[in-house]
Amino acid sequence: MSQMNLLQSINNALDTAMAADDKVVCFGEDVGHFGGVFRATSHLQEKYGRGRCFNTPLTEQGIIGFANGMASQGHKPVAEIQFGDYIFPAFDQIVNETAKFRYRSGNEFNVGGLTIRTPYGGGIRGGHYHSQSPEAYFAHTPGLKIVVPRNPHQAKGLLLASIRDDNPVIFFEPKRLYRASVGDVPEEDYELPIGVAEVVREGKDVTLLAWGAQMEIISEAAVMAEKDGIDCEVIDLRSILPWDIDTVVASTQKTGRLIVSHEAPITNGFGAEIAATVQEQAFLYLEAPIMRVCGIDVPFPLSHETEYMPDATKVYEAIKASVNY
Amino acid sequence: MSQMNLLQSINNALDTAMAADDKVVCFGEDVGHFGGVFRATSHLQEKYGRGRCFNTPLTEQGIIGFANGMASQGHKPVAEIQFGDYIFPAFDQIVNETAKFRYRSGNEFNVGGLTIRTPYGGGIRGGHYHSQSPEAYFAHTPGLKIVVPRNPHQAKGLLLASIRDDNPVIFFEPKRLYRASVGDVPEEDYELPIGVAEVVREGKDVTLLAWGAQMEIISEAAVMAEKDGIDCEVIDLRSILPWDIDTVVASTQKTGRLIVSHEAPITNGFGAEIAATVQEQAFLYLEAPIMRVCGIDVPFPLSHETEYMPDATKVYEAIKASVNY
Amino acid sequence: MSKSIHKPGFILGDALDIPTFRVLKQDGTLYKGASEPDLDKDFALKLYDDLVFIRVLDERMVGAQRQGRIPFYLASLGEEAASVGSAAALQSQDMIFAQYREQGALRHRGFTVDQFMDQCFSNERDLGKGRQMPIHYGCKALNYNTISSPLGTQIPQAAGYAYGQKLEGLDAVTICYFGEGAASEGDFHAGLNMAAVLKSPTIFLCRNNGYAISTPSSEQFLGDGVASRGVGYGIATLRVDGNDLLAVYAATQAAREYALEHQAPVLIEAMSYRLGAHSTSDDPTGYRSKEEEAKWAKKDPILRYKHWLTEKGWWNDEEEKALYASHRETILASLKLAEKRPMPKIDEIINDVYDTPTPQLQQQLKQLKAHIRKYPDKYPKTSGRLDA
Amino acid sequence: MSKSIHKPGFILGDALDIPTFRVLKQDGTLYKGASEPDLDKDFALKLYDDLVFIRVLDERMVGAQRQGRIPFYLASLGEEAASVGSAAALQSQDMIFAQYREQGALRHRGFTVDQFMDQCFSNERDLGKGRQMPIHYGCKALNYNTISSPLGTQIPQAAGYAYGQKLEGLDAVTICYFGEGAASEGDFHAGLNMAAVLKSPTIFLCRNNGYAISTPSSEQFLGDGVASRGVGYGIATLRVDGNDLLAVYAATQAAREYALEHQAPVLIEAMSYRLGAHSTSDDPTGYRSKEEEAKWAKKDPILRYKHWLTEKGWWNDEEEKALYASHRETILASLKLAEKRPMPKIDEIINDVYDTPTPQLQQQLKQLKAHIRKYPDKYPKTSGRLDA
Ligand SMILES: Cc1ncc(C[n+]2csc(CCOP(=O)(O)OP(=O)(O)O)c2C)c(N)n1
Ligand SMILES: Cc1ncc(C[n+]2csc(CCOP(=O)(O)OP(=O)(O)O)c2C)c(N)n1
Ligand SMILES: [Mg+2]
Ligand SMILES: [Mg+2]
Repeated sequence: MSQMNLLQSINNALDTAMAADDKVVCFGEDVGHFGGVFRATSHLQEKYGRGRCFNTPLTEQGIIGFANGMASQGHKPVAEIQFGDYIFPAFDQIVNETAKFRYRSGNEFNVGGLTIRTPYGGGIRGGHYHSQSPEAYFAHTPGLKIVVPRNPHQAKGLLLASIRDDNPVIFFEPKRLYRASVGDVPEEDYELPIGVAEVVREGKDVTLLAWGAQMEIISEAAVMAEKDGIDCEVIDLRSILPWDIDTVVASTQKTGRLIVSHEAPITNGFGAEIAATVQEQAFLYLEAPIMRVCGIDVPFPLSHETEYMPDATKVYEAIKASVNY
Repeated sequence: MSQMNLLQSINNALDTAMAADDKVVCFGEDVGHFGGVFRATSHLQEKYGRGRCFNTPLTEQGIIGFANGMASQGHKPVAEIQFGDYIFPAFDQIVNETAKFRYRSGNEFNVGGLTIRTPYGGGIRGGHYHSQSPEAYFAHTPGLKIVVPRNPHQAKGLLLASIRDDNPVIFFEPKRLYRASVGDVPEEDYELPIGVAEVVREGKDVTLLAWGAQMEIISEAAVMAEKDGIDCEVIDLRSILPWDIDTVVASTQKTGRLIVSHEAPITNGFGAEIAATVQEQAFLYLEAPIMRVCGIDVPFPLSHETEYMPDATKVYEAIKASVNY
Repeated sequence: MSKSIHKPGFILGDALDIPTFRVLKQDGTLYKGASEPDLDKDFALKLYDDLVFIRVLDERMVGAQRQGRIPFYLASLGEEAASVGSAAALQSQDMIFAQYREQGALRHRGFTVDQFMDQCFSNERDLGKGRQMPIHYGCKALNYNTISSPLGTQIPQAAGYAYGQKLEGLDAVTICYFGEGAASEGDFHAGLNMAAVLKSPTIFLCRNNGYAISTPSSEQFLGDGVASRGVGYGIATLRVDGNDLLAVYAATQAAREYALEHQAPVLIEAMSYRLGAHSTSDDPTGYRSKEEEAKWAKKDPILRYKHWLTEKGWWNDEEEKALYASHRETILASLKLAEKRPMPKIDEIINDVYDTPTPQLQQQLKQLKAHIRKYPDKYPKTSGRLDA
Repeated sequence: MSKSIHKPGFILGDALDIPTFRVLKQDGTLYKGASEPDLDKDFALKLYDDLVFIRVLDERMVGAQRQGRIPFYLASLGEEAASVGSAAALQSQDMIFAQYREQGALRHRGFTVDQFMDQCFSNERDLGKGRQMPIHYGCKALNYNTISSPLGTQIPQAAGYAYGQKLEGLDAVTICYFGEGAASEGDFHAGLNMAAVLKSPTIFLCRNNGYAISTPSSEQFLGDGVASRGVGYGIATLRVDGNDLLAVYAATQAAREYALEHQAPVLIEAMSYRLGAHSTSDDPTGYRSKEEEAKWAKKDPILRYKHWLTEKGWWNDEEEKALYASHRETILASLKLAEKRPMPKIDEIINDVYDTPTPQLQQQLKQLKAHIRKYPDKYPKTSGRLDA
């Protein structure tokens, strides 16, 4: 075990993966010599050579196109998109190509080796274009897996699992936590399961559900609610696609109440899918409507970031509203 | 009034808009001399010249980038994307640029004049890449409006409103109905409201909600259910963004039951947002969970298209399940 | 560092005037100064067989689409030499990324008549499991990456594929075909620039056939065609007469050598003409003249190659008739069988979305099957075989 | 039709060797054969004022970021001549689409010191209503389209904007600035090709400053820089010394004339060097040498221009000191006021998403305000002014 921050644990996971399998290759803008603008790929070029860790030209569609090709050839590319906000030029390569590669070819070819890493989320005073949480844009796409870790330990285990999963995975990294989140991380190689949620706190009154950086917020709200005698169950979804319906439904059936929280705008965010599915599968158990505490329907604002954020007080108010419904 | 099919009504709307306002300009791949691969822009180049109706090079990101620029200059570009399946290379221009142009500039600049027209949907034996219904990908994006007509009369009125609306609008055209849907269309200039749903059939037992080509399907299911004595209310949402929450909630409160149907895969489709919102706003009125009859979570398949489609029998079964819940 | 000038002066689009490499005249004789690539008789005849097979196949399948037997088809009429000639210069370990009009390359690699038919009829033997429209072929065993409709996406993919081959130290390149229309996509720019900078041994072969559906190349780009862009990327570039099989063959052979030796990409622009409609959904009379078509029909690449074979004494009229007749027969026989084969079973609707179906997908399939059981007549093609 | 060759031969990346247009030597004298553009004394001094203002502003704001007063800043150190010199050759009706390192062009157009400050401090007077990070300026009155972070997106937009101007028959062009890194984006390809084919009077000005954050241009592209791509698009192209204000001015003037006369685009590649960090988030010591930086520091474009002014007898040391002092003072005074101004009211969070807020947005604002009222201490910057 060592103490690592989230960035270090990601760097460590990449190092572990590259050491274990020479098919693993890391690239993206500024990823090579410099080690990435956040330094997630630090020292990998030194260790594994320019062939396996390198800068690309500044073209996200090219990065993912190139990665799709490498993956279909049998490599395991780990492509970095510098900010989640800049993943959209690669949207066609991801949604029309990556996601459909195996299906359309009848499994003659696949890009299962591909992992796309990208920092997402607010809290760094980054405004419109350094703050978005684009997971829901991909969640409507069969063929992709989507994973979001909440802390350094989770990050290493989930990233190793993503790289080795025989399906393309988009791995969203909560950049607000890159240096802020520090914890014990095993030095050895380990994987955490994709598609499985984790109940991080058991409770009986209300289920709180989130992923990534938002886990801190709902956990804080759970503590606030505890003082009012409300006992929250807190779940980290961890994977957006495929998502662990059973765990979430079971918890909701137990508590009768579900609150989902994400930073992205509320309309058609992934909270919508969760609410739609759970109201169907837990209908007779619900004692209050499923509530969503999310960003409002505006581009991510700079000066009103504090107001925009689905913070702990907002989640706490929703908990009370749910209990008092 | 004349009898027109859906394509003719769209062509007529474009003609009407271009005649009324010389700031309206139409372009896209094969849109010029040839009039588009579906012929929606037939004869417009002859009538209005090559300056106002023209072919572009084969680049969707360029088409929308160019259109954003023209719109910010004060023109009203009507850009065609040849198939909805090919809109993804333009995703960045739409989601990061079009949608945020006004907000990010504090209203110094806007692209309110922009309309993006694109055919969508299955039913033409088109497989993965000529069948998708991508509306939900855009529905998570504040700043966009999204409109889908169900027949020729609606198409003309909604397209004219979209072109003149001072916000960017994506106008999805149900290509399966291009020639199949024929009806009376006024020759004169008229507009239908954006953001307002239409109750096309009143009923008291179950609310059925859809848009575009799927309206035929749910209407057929309503007729099937009628034979069982089930009285369905049928609503055409017409606008996906902004959507008419009040009408849908009011109807659901009345009937106590809601079934939403769309062709796109179910997970995080726009049906998710509708179910999430309505379960919250009509919670105490619901007598059954809100149900979604949608595509399954696979790329649009060619040979199993019939099986994939959320057809009338599937909607009919959902109606019975809802009533018998 | 570039040299200095002290008066502002523009470099214009005609600064490069890239010549066209030609070997064969239309009458089958060689241009002065040209030399024949080294093709032995058997191989030369095999190439002719490929050309004729594709021409007959295209004709037959356009017919099948008109009869409503398949929903769509897309012919390569007039462009057969570009794909057959280039594929012939490659090795079987070289990967092919095609656009959709390169059935010639696939045939050359050994795709069987049944495989073509099974794909076009989306039946249960289709390697693609009936999931894509006709002509979206793919075959792992033949190193032919499955075709995808969105244009240009294969271009950076090919660069990445070749990079992977290079990392493994393989004696192999990747060829990437695309039209001059697709070359306007952003992915073209990304793919060529990345291949150049990252030194991927990729042969980019642009089929410039004058049109992208109705859009003539004059409305697609200015400048000196697609070839002139190669120079901007620092990519070795060559323009070739795409209707001249021998020139295409020699050019591709040179390109392969160059790519391997320099571990770097090459761009070939093959000048040709789409003699037929864009696809069975298209009617070119709306956008071009019969005269223009007739002018190009005279440059038929198959005839040109046949004249060369005849000149060499390797071919005669009798063999010609027999070859066409035999291909017609094989193709028709295969077609009749393929259209009777059942479509893939309903279980295939959820396979291959992931490596193994997720619980959600299994649930969705279960519900779908239950529904089909309730309404078997609505789903005649699958309802009879739900449990088989 | 292009000429024929009969042996396969590649055209290589060095086929075009595009020269660099220079007027001024570093010592302020002219190159032999060069001639001065026609700048009168007042205008020449106004340009110097612009250059110095920007240099002082950048220095001050980098400091403000270090002190934690603003979250981010991005300087144009070493590249001031490229934006000031080009903007100076335009007319006020010409639209500017910038990347983010062209504060010089904006200053030249008349953006005030307070306007710069209000944007950087995201206060209620910011024209952009505090919604974007510092340096994302925009100003309708000055025809400066608001800057957007996603790279390259402005390139096809500029082509479309210019096309709109052309349709209206205006005596105006659009200039579009971008870095050599951004030129790798697909939008670059789309924008230049569309401008060429659709004949948009657009001046594409690439600032080639050697780096895209840490990535040197040698890992961005091969070939002869960005200029050589222009030829491939059939666009009139010119390379200029970006540290030579007079050359940039003359080149842009020629480009504007060309664009209007031919109703067609022009590509200018301005060769320069980013003397400072990429932004306040960056530290270049991780990826380049002090020697390299020192070499370029000697080519300082502001010094070069000052030497020219001095040579002409238009400038002296006293004026120099006074100018720096006065800009420092004005900027500091403005900064202090700007940082005290309140941020935009909370209502602005929903304005301008659409032309008028939708009912949903109004509802969301209402709920947000109610929440802020409940927790005023959590939202100190807006809670005091909810109803004002
Ligand atoms: C991204 C994308 N946009 C549009 C289309 C529709 N489309 C199919 S083929 C075609 C023309 C392609 O022309 P070209 O690349 O020159 O190839 P050719 O058909 O001439 O062989 C178009 C526009 C598509 N398939 N993909
Ligand atoms: C689409 C996109 N990808 C990545 C980034 C992150 N980014 C910001 S600036 C930059 C480098 C730009 O280099 P260049 O275009 O040469 O301009 P310069 O900074 O040198 O002026 C990068 C990669 C971005 N803003 N947008
Ligand atoms: Mg073509
Ligand atoms: Mg740069």
